[in-house]
Amino acid sequence: MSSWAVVLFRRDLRLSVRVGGSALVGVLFFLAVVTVIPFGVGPDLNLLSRIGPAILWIGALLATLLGLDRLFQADREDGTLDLMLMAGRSLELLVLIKCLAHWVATGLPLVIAAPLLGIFLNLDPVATGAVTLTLLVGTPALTLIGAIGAALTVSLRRGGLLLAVLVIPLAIPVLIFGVSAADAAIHDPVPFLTPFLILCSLSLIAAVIGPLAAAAALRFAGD
Amino acid sequence: MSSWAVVLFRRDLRLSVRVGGSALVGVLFFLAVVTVIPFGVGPDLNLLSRIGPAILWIGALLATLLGLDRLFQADREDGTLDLMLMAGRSLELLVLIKCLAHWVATGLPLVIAAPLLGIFLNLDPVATGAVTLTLLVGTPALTLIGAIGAALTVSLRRGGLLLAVLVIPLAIPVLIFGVSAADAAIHDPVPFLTPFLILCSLSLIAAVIGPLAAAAALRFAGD
Amino acid sequence: MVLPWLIGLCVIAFAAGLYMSFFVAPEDYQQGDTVRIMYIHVPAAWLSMMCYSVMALSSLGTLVWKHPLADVSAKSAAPIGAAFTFMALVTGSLWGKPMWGTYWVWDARLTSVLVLLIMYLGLMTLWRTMEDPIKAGKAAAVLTLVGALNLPIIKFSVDWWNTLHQPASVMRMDGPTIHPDILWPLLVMAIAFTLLFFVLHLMAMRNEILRRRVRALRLRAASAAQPGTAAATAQPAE
Amino acid sequence: MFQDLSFDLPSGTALVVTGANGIGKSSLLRTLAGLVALAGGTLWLEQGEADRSPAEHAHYFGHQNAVKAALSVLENLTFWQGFTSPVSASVFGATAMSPEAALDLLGIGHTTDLPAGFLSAGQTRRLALARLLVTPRPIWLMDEPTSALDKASEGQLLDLMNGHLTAGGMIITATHTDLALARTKILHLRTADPVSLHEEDLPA
Amino acid sequence: MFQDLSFDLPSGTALVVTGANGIGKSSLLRTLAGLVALAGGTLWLEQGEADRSPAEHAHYFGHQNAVKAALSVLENLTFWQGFTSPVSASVFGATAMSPEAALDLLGIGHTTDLPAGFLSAGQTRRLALARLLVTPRPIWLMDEPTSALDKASEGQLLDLMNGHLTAGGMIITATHTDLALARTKILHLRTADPVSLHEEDLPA
Amino acid sequence: MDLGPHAGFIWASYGLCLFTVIGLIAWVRIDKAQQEKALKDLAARGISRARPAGEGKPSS
Ligand code: HEM
Ligand SMILES: Nc1ncnc2c1ncn2[C@@H]1O[C@H](COP(=O)(O)OP(=O)(O)OP(=O)(O)O)[C@@H](O)[C@H]1O
Ligand SMILES: Nc1ncnc2c1ncn2[C@@H]1O[C@H](COP(=O)(O)OP(=O)(O)OP(=O)(O)O)[C@@H](O)[C@H]1O
Ligand SMILES: [Mg+2]
Ligand SMILES: [Mg+2]
Repeated sequence: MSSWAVVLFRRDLRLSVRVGGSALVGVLFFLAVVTVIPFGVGPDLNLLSRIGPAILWIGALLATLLGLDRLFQADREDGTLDLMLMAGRSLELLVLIKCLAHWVATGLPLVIAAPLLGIFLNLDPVATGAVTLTLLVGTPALTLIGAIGAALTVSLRRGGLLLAVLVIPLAIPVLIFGVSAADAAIHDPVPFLTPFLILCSLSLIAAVIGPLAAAAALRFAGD
Repeated sequence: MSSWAVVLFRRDLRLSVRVGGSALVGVLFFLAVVTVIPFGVGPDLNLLSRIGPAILWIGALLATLLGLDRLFQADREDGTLDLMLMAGRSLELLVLIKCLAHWVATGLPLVIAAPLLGIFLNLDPVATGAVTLTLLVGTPALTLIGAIGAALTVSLRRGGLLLAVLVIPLAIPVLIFGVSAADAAIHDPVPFLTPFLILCSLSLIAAVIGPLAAAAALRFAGD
Repeated sequence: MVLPWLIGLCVIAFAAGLYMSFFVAPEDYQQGDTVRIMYIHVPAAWLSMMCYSVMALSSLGTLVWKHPLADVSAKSAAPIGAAFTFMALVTGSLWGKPMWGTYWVWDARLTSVLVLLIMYLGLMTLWRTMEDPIKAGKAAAVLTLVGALNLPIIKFSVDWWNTLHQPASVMRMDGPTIHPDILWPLLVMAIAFTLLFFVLHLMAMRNEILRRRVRALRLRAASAAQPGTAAATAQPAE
Repeated sequence: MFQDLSFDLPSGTALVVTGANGIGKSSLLRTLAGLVALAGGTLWLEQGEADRSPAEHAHYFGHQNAVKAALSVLENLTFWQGFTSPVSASVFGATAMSPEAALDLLGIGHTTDLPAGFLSAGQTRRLALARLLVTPRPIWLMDEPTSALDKASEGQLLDLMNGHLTAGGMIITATHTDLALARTKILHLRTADPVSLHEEDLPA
Repeated sequence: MFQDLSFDLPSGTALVVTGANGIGKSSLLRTLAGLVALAGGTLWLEQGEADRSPAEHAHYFGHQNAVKAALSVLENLTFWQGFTSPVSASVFGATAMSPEAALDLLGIGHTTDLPAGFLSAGQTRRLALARLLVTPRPIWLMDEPTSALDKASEGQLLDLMNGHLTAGGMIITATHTDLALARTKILHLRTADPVSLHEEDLPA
Repeated sequence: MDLGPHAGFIWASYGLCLFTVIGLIAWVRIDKAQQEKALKDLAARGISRARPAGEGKPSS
C-alpha cells in the first residue's frame, strides 16, 4: 500500500477514537438496539434465540449505516475534501482507505461486541460464533455500501436517516445471506458454506462497487 | 394558546414539509426498517404476526428518535435559537410547541403508515387497530422524550446516533406499555385498558418532563 | 491526607471480607458453594445504584448549587459506576448459569440493571463527545437527573412487563434466611466495596481536576506567543 | 471575562464598542442580550417595562441572520413579527411597521414571495434587518452590522440607525469600521493582561 | 460563468484577481484548482510534469483551513505532508521544509503538540499556510489569503509569498486588499451585463 | 479448597471482578501519570499555574 494511504488510514483512525470521535457511539447504539428489541418482542428466550441472529444483524446494519453520515461530511465542511480531490490521488482508493479506517474504528467493535450480546439473546456458542463470523465478513460490505450513501448525502445537513433510507435497499442482500449463513450454522442440515461464500463475494463486490460509486458521487458533489 | 405559539407552530410545520424538510424521510425510514426486519427474521408469517406490534413499535421508536437531531440544531445554526432565547417567551412552552409541530409533521405520518405496514406483517385488523391506536398515543411521548436528547446534543455535529443512545433508556417504559397494550388487545384475556392508560399517563408525564428538561438543557447550552 | 487511610482501610476490609466469604461463611444447603458469589454480587449491585445516586446528587450540585466541583464528581463517578454495574451483571450471570440454567433472562431486576449500564455508558459518551467540560457537565447533569426519575419507572414497568408475559417461570432465590454467618461476610464485603468506590472516586476526581488544569494551561500556551488578543479591561471614552 | 467595565447610555444615543479581534466585543453584546450569563455586576434599565428583563427590550442583530431558506421572505418576516412582542418605553416613540413596508423600505420589496434561500448574502442581511422594524424595541444590539453589505446598503443602514436614535432608541454596536451616527459614545476595549487571557475563557 | 477570460502567467509572477463581491473570483480559483469543471476553454501549464494535471501542481489556500481540531498541530501538518506529493518544475527551485521548521517560521512552533482546536482563528490560518511549505509546488492559488490575519501576520505572509515568487513559483490570488507583492499582474473581473448579475448568484 | 461442582463459575466471578477492579485502578493511575506528564511538559515550556495576582478561579 502506498505511503499516503497509510498516512490517511492512521489519521482517520485517530480522528475516530479522539474526543468527539465516533468509535464508541456505534457500539453503544448497537447495544441499545439489541437491548430494546426484547422489550418489544417479549422476554421469551426461545423466541429470542430463534430470531437472535436476525436481531444482531439488524442492529449491526443500523449502527453501521447511521454512523456513516460523517464519513465524508466532516472532511467537506472544513475544506479537507477539496484538497483531497485536487491532490491527484486515486479517489477510489481514498474512499476504500477511509472505509477501512471507519470499519476498524466502528465496525470491528460491533463484531467484538456481538458475542456478548449473543448471551442476552440466549444464543448457544455455535450460533454466537456463526453470527460473529458472518458479521466479521459482512460488516465491511455494509460500510462500503454505506459509503455510497455517505458520498451522495455529503452536502446535506440531515445525513443520517436519509443515508440509511437510500442504502438499506442495497444492503438487503448482505443482510439476507448474513442471517441465512448464521441460521445454517445453527440448524445443521442446511449447508453453512454456500451462503457464507456468497456473503464473502458480496463483500468483495462491495469493495469494488462501493468505492467506485462513492468516488463518482464525490466528484459530482465537488462542482 | 397564545398567538406566538400558533405562529411558531405554523412555521415549524411549514419548514418540515417544505423542501429539505424531514417529514418524508422519517416515514421512509420507518418503512425501510419494517421491511428489513422480515428479511432478517425470515418469512414465517405466524412469527411475523406474533412480533408484528413489536416491529412496528421499534420501527417507530427508531424513526422518531433518529429524526429528532435537527429539532433545535437547525435553529441554533442560523441564529434563530439565540433570538428565541432572548425573546422572553416561556422556553418550556416553546419546546412543547416545537415538539408538537414536529410530531404532526413526522410522528403522525408514522401512525398513518402503520396500518399499511401491518398488512406486510400479517396483522389482523384488530391487532392493526390496536397498534395504530397505541402508536397514536405513544409517539408523542417519544418525541417529547427525544426532545431532551435533541437539546442535549444541540451543539454537536454528530447528533443522530448519540441522541438515540442517550434517549433510548428513557423511552423504554413507553415501548413496554405500547407493545403490551397492543398485545393485550390481540390476546383477549389480558385487559387492554390498563397498559393503555399507563401509556397515556406516560405521554402526559413526558409532556411535562420533556419540555422542562429540554428547556434547561437549551439554556445551559446557551452560555 | 485522607486517601492513604482510606486505601489502608479498603485493603483491610477486602482481606477480611474475602477471608470470611471463603473460609467462614458456610455453603448453602441448596446452592452449595455458589452462594459465595453473593459476597461480590450483592455489594457490586448495591454500589452500582449508590454510584448513580452520587451522580444524581452531584448533578443537583451542578445545576442548583452551581458548585464547581460537582460536575467533576459526577464525571469521575460514571466510569466507576459502570464498572460496578458490569461486575453485578457478570457475577449475576455467572451465578445464574448454575442456578437457573441460563446466563441471562429478561427478568425485571436484571433488565433494569442492564438499562442502568446503558445509561452510564451514554453519559460517559456524552462527556467524551463534548469538548468543553463545563457545558458537557451541565448537559450530563440534566440527563443524569432525568435518568434518576426514569430508573424507578423502568424498575416498575419492567416488573409488570415481565410478569405479564412470563409469569413464574423466572425464579428468584427466595432469600436464604439471613443467617449471621452469611450476613457478616456480606456486610464486610459491602463496606470494602464502598471504600473502594470512595478511593477510586477521589483519585478520579483528582485526575479530572488535573485534566482541566492541563486544558486551561494549554489554552494559555496557545495564546501565549500571540500578542493582541486578550481578556479585557474596558475604558469608556467619549 | 471583563474587568472594571461600566458605562451608561442615555436614550437617543449610540454606544460604539471597538477593540482588537477577540477582545470580547461580541461577548459583551451577547451578555447584554442575556445570551451569556452575567458572571457578576448589574444591568439596569430605566424607563422600561418593569416586569420584563433588559434583554426583552432589545433586538439582537448578530452575525447570523436567523433566516430560513425554505420559507418565503414574507413568511420569515411575519414569523418574527408574530413571535417577538413589542416593548414600550416612555422615551421611545417608534411605531411598528408592516412587514411589506419594512421590506420596501429596505429595497427588497420585490422579493417578498421568493424563498429566502434565493437571496444574496446582502439581501439576506437586509431581511434580517427588517426584523428590527416590524417589532419596535428601544434597544438595538448590533454586532458588526455592516458586514456583507456594500457601500450603498451601508448608507441605508446608517439612516435607519439614525432614525432609531431620533425616535429615542438606543444602539449598542460593535464594529471595526467607522459609523457616521448622530450621537455616539465610544467604548474601547483593551487587554488588561495579555498573559492571563485564556485562563479566563476556558469554557471555549 | 466567465466570458472572454484569458491570461498567461510567467513563473515568478503573481496574478492578483480583483472585482466586486460575487463577481466570481473564488469560482475562478476553484476552477483553476480543478474543483469546478471547466465548462469550456483550456488550461495549459508549461514546464510542469507532463503526466500530471495542472491542479496537481498547485496548492489551494481557500477560506477553509482543512485543519482537524482533534489532531495536534503537528499531526495535522504531517498528515498533509504525507498525503500530498511534491511536484517538480524546471524553473521552480523551492525545497521542502520539515513540519517543525515550517511551524517555527510561521510563529506557531510553540503549539506543536497542542490540539489544533486550541488555536485562535489567526493561528489556525497560519497552520493551514504551513501546508504550502512542507510540500513544494510551483503554483499557489490563494483566495483572500489575508483574511483572519492581523497586520503583523499579514506582513509575514507577504514575505512568504514573495519568497515563493523568487524561487520561481507562481501565485494566483483573489483579494480585496492591496498586497505588496514583487511582480504582479492584475486581473480585474467585471460584470458583463449588470442586469443579469443576480441571476447568477441565486443560490446564495 | 474445594468449591464443589461449580467452582469454575465462582472463580470466574471473582476473577472477572478482580480484573475489573485492576482495570479501574490502572485507569486511574495511567490517567494521573498522563495528566502529570502533560503538566510537566507545559511547565518545561514555562507555562505553569503561577499567575499574576488578583486573578484566578478555583479549580481544585
Ligand atoms: C445478571 C444477573 C443478575 C443481576 C443483574 C442481578 C442484580 C441484582 C441487584 C441489582 C441486586 C440488588 C437489589 C437490591 O438490593 O435491591 C441483587 C441482589 C441479589 N441478587 Fe442478584 N442479580 C443477578 C443474578 C442473580 C442470581 C443468579 C442470583 C442467585 C440465584 C442472585 C441473587 C441475589 C441475591 C441473593 C441478592 C440480595 C437480595 C437482597 O438483598 O434482597 N442474583 N441482584
Ligand atoms: N463560543 C466561543 N468559543 C470559544 N471561545 C470563545 C467563544 N466566544 C468567545 N470566545 C473567546 O472570547 C474572546 C472574545 O471573543 P469575541 O467574539 O467577543 O471577540 P470580538 O471582540 O467580538 O472579536 P472580533 O472583532 O473578531 O469579532 C475570544 O478570545 C474568544 O476566543
Ligand atoms: N456553491 C455555490 N452555490 C451557489 N452559488 C454559487 C456557489 N459558488 C458560487 N456561486 C455564485 O457564483 C458567483 C461567484 O461567486 P464567487 O464566490 O466566485 O464570488 P467572489 O468574486 O469570490 O466574491 P467575494 O468577493 O465575496 O469572495 C456568485 O454570484 C455566487 O452566488
Ligand atoms: Mg465579534
Ligand atoms: Mg470569494
